Amino acid sequence: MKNHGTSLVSNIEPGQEVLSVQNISLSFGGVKALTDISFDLVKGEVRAIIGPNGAGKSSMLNVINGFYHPQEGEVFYCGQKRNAMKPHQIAHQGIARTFQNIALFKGMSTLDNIMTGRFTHMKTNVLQHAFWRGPAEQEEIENRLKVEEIIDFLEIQTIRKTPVGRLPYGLQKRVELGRALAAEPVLLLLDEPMAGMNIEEKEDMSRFILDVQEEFGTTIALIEHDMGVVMDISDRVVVLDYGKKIGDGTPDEVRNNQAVIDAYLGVPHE
Amino acid sequence: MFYRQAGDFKSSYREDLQTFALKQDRWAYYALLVVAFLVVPFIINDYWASAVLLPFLILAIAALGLNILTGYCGQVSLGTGGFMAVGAYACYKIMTSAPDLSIFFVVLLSGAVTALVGLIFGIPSLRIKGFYLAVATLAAQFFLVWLFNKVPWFYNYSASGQISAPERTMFGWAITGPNAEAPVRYLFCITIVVLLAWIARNLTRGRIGRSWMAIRDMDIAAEIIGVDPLKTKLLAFAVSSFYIGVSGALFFSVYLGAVEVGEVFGITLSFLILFMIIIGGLGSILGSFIGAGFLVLVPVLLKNVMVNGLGWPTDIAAHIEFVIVGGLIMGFLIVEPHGLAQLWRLAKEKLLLWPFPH
Amino acid sequence: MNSPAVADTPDSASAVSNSLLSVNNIEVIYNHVILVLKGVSLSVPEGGITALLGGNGAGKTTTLKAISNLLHSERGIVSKGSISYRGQPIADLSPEALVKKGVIQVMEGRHCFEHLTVEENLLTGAYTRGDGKAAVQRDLEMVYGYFPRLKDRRKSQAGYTSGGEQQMCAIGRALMASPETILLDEPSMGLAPQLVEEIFEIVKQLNEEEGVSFLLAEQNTNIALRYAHYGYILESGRVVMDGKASDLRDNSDVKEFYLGVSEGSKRSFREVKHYKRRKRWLS
Amino acid sequence: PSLSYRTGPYAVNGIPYADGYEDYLTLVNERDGGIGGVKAKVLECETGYNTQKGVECYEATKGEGALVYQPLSTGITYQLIPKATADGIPVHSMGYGRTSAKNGKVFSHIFNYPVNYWDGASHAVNHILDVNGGDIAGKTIALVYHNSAYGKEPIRTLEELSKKHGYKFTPIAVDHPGQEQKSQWLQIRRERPDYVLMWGWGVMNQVAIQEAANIRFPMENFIGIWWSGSENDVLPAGIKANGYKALTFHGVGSDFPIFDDIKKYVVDAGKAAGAGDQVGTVLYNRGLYAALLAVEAAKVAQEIHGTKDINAAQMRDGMEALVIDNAKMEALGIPGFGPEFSVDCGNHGGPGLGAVQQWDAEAGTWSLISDFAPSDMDVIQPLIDEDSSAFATENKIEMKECA
Amino acid sequence: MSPDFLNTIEVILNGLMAGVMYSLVALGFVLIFKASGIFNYAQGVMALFAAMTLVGFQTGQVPFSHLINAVFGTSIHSFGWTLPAVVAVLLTVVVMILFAILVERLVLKHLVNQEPIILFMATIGLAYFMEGMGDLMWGSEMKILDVGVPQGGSLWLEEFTAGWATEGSTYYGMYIDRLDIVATVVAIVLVISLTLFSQYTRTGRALRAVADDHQAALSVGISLRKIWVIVWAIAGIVAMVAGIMWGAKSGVQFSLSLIALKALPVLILGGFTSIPGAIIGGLIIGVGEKLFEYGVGPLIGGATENWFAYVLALIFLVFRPQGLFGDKIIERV
Ligand SMILES: Nc1ncnc2c1ncn2[C@@H]1O[C@H](COP(=O)(O)OP(=O)(O)OP(=O)(O)O)[C@@H](O)[C@H]1O
Ligand SMILES: Nc1ncnc2c1ncn2[C@@H]1O[C@H](COP(=O)(O)OP(=O)(O)OP(=O)(O)O)[C@@H](O)[C@H]1O
Ligand SMILES: [Mg+2]
Ligand SMILES: [Mg+2]
Repeated sequence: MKNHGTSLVSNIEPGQEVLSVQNISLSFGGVKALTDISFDLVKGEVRAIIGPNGAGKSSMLNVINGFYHPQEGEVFYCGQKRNAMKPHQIAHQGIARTFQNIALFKGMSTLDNIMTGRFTHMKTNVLQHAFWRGPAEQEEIENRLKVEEIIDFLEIQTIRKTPVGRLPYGLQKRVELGRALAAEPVLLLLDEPMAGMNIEEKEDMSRFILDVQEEFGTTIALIEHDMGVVMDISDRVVVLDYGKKIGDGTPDEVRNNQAVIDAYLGVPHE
Repeated sequence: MFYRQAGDFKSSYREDLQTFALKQDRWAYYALLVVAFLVVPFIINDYWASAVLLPFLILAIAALGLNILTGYCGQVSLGTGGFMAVGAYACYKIMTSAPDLSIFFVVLLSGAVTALVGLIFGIPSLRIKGFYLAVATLAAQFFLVWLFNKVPWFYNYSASGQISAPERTMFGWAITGPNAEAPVRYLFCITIVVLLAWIARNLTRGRIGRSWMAIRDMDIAAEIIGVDPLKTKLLAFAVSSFYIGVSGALFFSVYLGAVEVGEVFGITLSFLILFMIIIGGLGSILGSFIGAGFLVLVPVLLKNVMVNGLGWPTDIAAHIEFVIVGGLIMGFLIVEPHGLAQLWRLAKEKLLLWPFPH
Repeated sequence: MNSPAVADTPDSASAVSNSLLSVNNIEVIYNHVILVLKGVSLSVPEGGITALLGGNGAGKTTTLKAISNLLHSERGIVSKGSISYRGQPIADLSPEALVKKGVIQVMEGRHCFEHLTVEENLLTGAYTRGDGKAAVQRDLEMVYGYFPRLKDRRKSQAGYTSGGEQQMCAIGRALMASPETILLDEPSMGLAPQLVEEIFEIVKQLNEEEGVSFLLAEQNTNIALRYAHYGYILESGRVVMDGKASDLRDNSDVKEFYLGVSEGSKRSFREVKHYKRRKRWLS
Repeated sequence: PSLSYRTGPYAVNGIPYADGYEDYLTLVNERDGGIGGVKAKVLECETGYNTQKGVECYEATKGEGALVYQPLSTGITYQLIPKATADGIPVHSMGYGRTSAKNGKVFSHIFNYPVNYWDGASHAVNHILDVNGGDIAGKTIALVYHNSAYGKEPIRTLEELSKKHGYKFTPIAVDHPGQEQKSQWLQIRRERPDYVLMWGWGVMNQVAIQEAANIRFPMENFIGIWWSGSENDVLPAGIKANGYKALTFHGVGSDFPIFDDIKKYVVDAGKAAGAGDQVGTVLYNRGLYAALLAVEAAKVAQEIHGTKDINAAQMRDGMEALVIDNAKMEALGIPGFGPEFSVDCGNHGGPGLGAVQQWDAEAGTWSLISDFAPSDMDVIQPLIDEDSSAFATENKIEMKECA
Repeated sequence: MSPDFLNTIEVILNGLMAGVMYSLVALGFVLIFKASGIFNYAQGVMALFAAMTLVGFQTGQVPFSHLINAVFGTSIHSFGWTLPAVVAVLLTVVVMILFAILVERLVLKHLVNQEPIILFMATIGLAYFMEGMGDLMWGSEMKILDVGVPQGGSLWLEEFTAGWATEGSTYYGMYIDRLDIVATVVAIVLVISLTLFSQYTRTGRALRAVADDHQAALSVGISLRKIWVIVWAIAGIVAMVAGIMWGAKSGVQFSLSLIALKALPVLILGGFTSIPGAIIGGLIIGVGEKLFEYGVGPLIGGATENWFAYVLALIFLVFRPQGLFGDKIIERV
């Protein structure tokens, strides 16, 4: 059940670099979304990316998982330079993500949505599926077990069979996290996973994120506007502003960085 | 009121993966099969077979196929007629060049040929989406029909360009040709239908089906999750075309017996099949059947009522039929945009909750 | 009642008591079968800021949509109860008639017109207005004043702007209608902290200077209660608690569950180990 | 039964035909009290020119003791050929359907008298020969045809004939439905063929005649098949269509005694199938003629079998022994309305006599400009034999022996 | 100039003109799509219906006469008047506006916020309904439509160009149908005014907003119902224009509704949302299919126009999935 991503990373020790981006520049027509950005993610950390609206955070994630192709700069994954790849190939390398504007499959149930997360782990072919009994069913059941674990973990048992379109916003975000987790990724990209949640739910969500990090050693890139959350749960923080990197370091360092305060935080956050 | 699901007690995931989760459903289904195989053949007459049951079964296969492509994978296609023509002509060519091959395999092979053709026409779907794709599939529709009409090889150089199905038998029973008996043709079709429906169900309940639905619901997200859009869409095109091809082959060989491509497999047929799945329910196996049944039966019914029952002139009856069918389509969409199958599901949900309203 | 930290909040909720918008015991059913609101009543006083709080799926969005008559297009219906605005029932009004009356909703999840430019988006907000181009232009400048970022991106299609920019665009669009009541659904979602403050400052400013009334659904309880005058807490389709904002802020349950403060000090997100706590009033 | 189509793309043509068919049978029932005393019944069934509905119609009506089918669509005819044969019910496809069905040795239950498409092709060429004093070597003849099985029918014959007569033949296809024919007519305008033939159907006819008028192609050199020669086809082009010719195999106008009867017994009695305004139009007459031939065949059958209440098999025999001569037509009130012909066991198509009619736009009438003349059987017969024997082999049909 | 060259020019010119005729139909589609995201399958039938109504008024036909006669055994057919073309056109415009109101009331209103395919399907139902209704009202026999649009080749042009060919060759001068010239003028006027309307007016902006997001449009106070009535009425009138132009050629009969099929490739090539795109797309398709039929057609048996138009559009789409001028399909996460 190992995917290629996992095998690539298996020889990476905690503390070593999983992914780094170097001198990334990206623009759309006249809009410069990212200018010369470099930073890295080391194995097992929670790396927050913060910055004002339109700073280029989401675009950064899109570069990492191959949806945007930067005009300049390189992405190194597990120490190797990554060639131009399609997003689905990158997914198979063990990078999963959630989206800022929820991107669940609206017509499917929670269970099916999370099952799609297992896609990179499933191998049976059409013919086997056509006749179901045998390998196809076997594989479905095995993966179902994993998914049920995730469902238990995220405490969404009761909505297992509900079409996700009917769920409230916050639960949808949770299901989306479940879908990303189901891929058992090496690197998990979270784009504002806690937007639209109240404190209690944010606490739960933080808990899930930390648990994933601790239990599976997953590396996490997190975009979030709630400074309380960011400062509490991240190990290191990158700050973007107008497509440029203006700060990088531990939460404490960033918090006291004047450029960051001016551009984003406004007042020094306690 | 006896429609009850006694809690969600499933002791294994295998049970949870079953097609019919409820016992009642399962029994109803078995009963239906028994009736279809053991009762209907004995009471069927030519009229019922030719006017209702055969077209229903055969078009249901096409509807299944289109539903896989459109309902599950989200790629709207208006080329169904053209692909059915591929199935029909493949069937004709195989029948005439390999007279000894069992008709069953001829039909399956025709499906396979169509799958290949569908694959080719599926390639643009990687770039073209939505209604743009729908309209673009008309290219297939018109081109294929033109091709079968233009190239004499396809109709074995016959003077008129029509193809007629020669007699082929299975287990000594004539399946095609003028001597085929209604019950035999019916049994042949229903066997294939049940087989294909079962396969469709299998394909859509697991990994493959989910990858289709993922592409349908949000292709970008699907790709980021690891679904290869090209492969997935092409697979959907191929599988769907297989079904449609089989349906075309049966339509020609078992049902009509003789076919002129432009007239039978024209764009009207493409639309008819599309109606079936939308009225029945996109992304629903059951819906394909309900839709096909509805659109085959209603016109026949209306006609019988108005012309034979009320004695109206045939043309006025036909016009009124148009008005009614059009009105019904709109009416159903207003009542339940997700099709008759969804209506049925909601009704069941209500029954499950009975007697509490919510 | 005011705690010193929020001394700037005008404690005027009690002063404005004549109810502008009142919702009486409504039930909402989706798709004929899913009962979502089970009798919600609330009232928004003229010139007040009323907060609607509650967890995911509590029914905040549904309540707002019920008020602005947008449920119909989601196959939902108000099956019981009544809603009135300025004493008149509004259940039968079309959404646009309601906008003409001055009630406008900012929908959750942005909902910008993707293919229109940011500026065109803002201008559609002024669709119902009949007070001339000049006034519209003035308001447009006002919105750009609030959100300079939008001015930068005015010519780009809204579909290509960032999440936060879309959120600003949606809020700005509603302001363009120069409404007298705004239903705000999670305005803070996806906005940078600075901006969140700014938005609430705008709310406050509009409220105080222009007399606009607000009903805002918000997850960010902390800030919502800082700016609101009155609050309702919704759980599973029922109002479980309501009161003056300042009272709610001091309520220990609210503190624990909505403000993230336990035993007087703010909890750290890292420390929360147990995520299976029950809300006392539900058990 | 008559399978009709009063809806769909070809309703325009289907309506008058069906009216004519029905009115004649009404007349027979009203005036004569039926065929030999037995009331005839028309089971009209709407197909909308749709093959699938055709099947439904066939199955729906065959149980009701159908004597003969008029499928009125080439597609449906093809489909009924094996079926009806198996069921023992004769099919009469008059001026359409499968040409080689003329060979009664192979197609025992299919009749296509009095003419077929290959005859038509030959008639057209014969007419051109007549006009040119018998020599058309070096002339060009273009064929504008509906790109379907139907439209392609005459190509083989015209090719064979061009070998014989030395004209140059250019087929020009028009795709269904044929609303846009610019390219085709520009091509004609460029190449200036001496004659243009047309195998068109539905809207294609109207547009073609309009376009021909637009490029000022001499109308008298433009000849359509009988399905391209109704009032509907020429009317939209107005006065410009004057002089357009079309083939036919029956009389035009309502100048026959029978129409007085129709008026008296049917229209004035309020029993007309349609609005009554179609009486005397080309397609109405054709429908009427089809019905008339059916009634005559039934009479023959009654005679042969000595029973009034004939069944389908007996009807078939009647059709196979049908003889129409001038005396009979005279007696029926349609003197000279159609060609004289007879059907026999080996020849289900008659001698293939046809005429040419021309449109007078001023008067708004068609008139016959030639006698019913035979086609070039030397060329056609081998084609028929070839095609029918191919069908026989493919379907393992034993050729019937004919005396 | 060699006749071959001139012939090619002629083919191109005629292609352009044919393209304009397609555009007339495509315009109606674009309008409705732009304003509501609905792919209106019924556009072709609307053209037919409008043309039938127009002829019906002009010749004083009694609506539903067949039905009335069948049910009551009467035989009424005509009021016995003939109306001048202008009056009949105006009356038809009124009918199309009523039609728009009815469609909105009875159908669209109930389908707010549904997926595009559902709305599409509803328009198919509508097409069926109108097809039957049109026939019931006016009968399905062919009708002659004459509102005084000139037809036939332009003699002036023919004579003017006849001398252009090189000496000694037979060249008959260039052929252009006057009907096409009229159509071109009408189309240009329509396109310019509709573009101005949708791009620069408040209502135009609202139209585009509605197409993007029904709910959001409602929430800012745009009355979907009003917008829809406006748009369907305009589309109905455009359909009438198309019906007049096409009907003049072929008579008014069922096949008129099939012109929609000729408009679809134009539509995808130009882009569903672009009014000028409908014209440019039409021109490209017109020229493309005519040249192909002229150059390649004879080699492969002709009658290629139907599919070639689609294939041509398909080729363009592969490079520009939203058509030449359509709004870009926004793909973001
Ligand atoms: N596909 C695109 N085309 C054009 N512009 C784009 C595109 N994607 C992003 N942008 C622009 O790039 C800038 C950065 O966008 P991005 O979504 O990365 O911001 P962000 O940091 O995630 O902001 P937020 O916190 O508001 O989500 C924005 O100004 C946005 O409008
Ligand atoms: N269209 C719909 N069909 C069926 N159920 C729905 C629909 N919309 C919402 N619901 C259900 O209604 C309940 C309330 O949802 P609502 O969106 O009002 O909650 P909310 O308080 O706004 O939550 P959040 O803070 O997450 O936005 C949820 O349980 C949800 O599942
Ligand atoms: Mg973002
Ligand atoms: Mg909400």
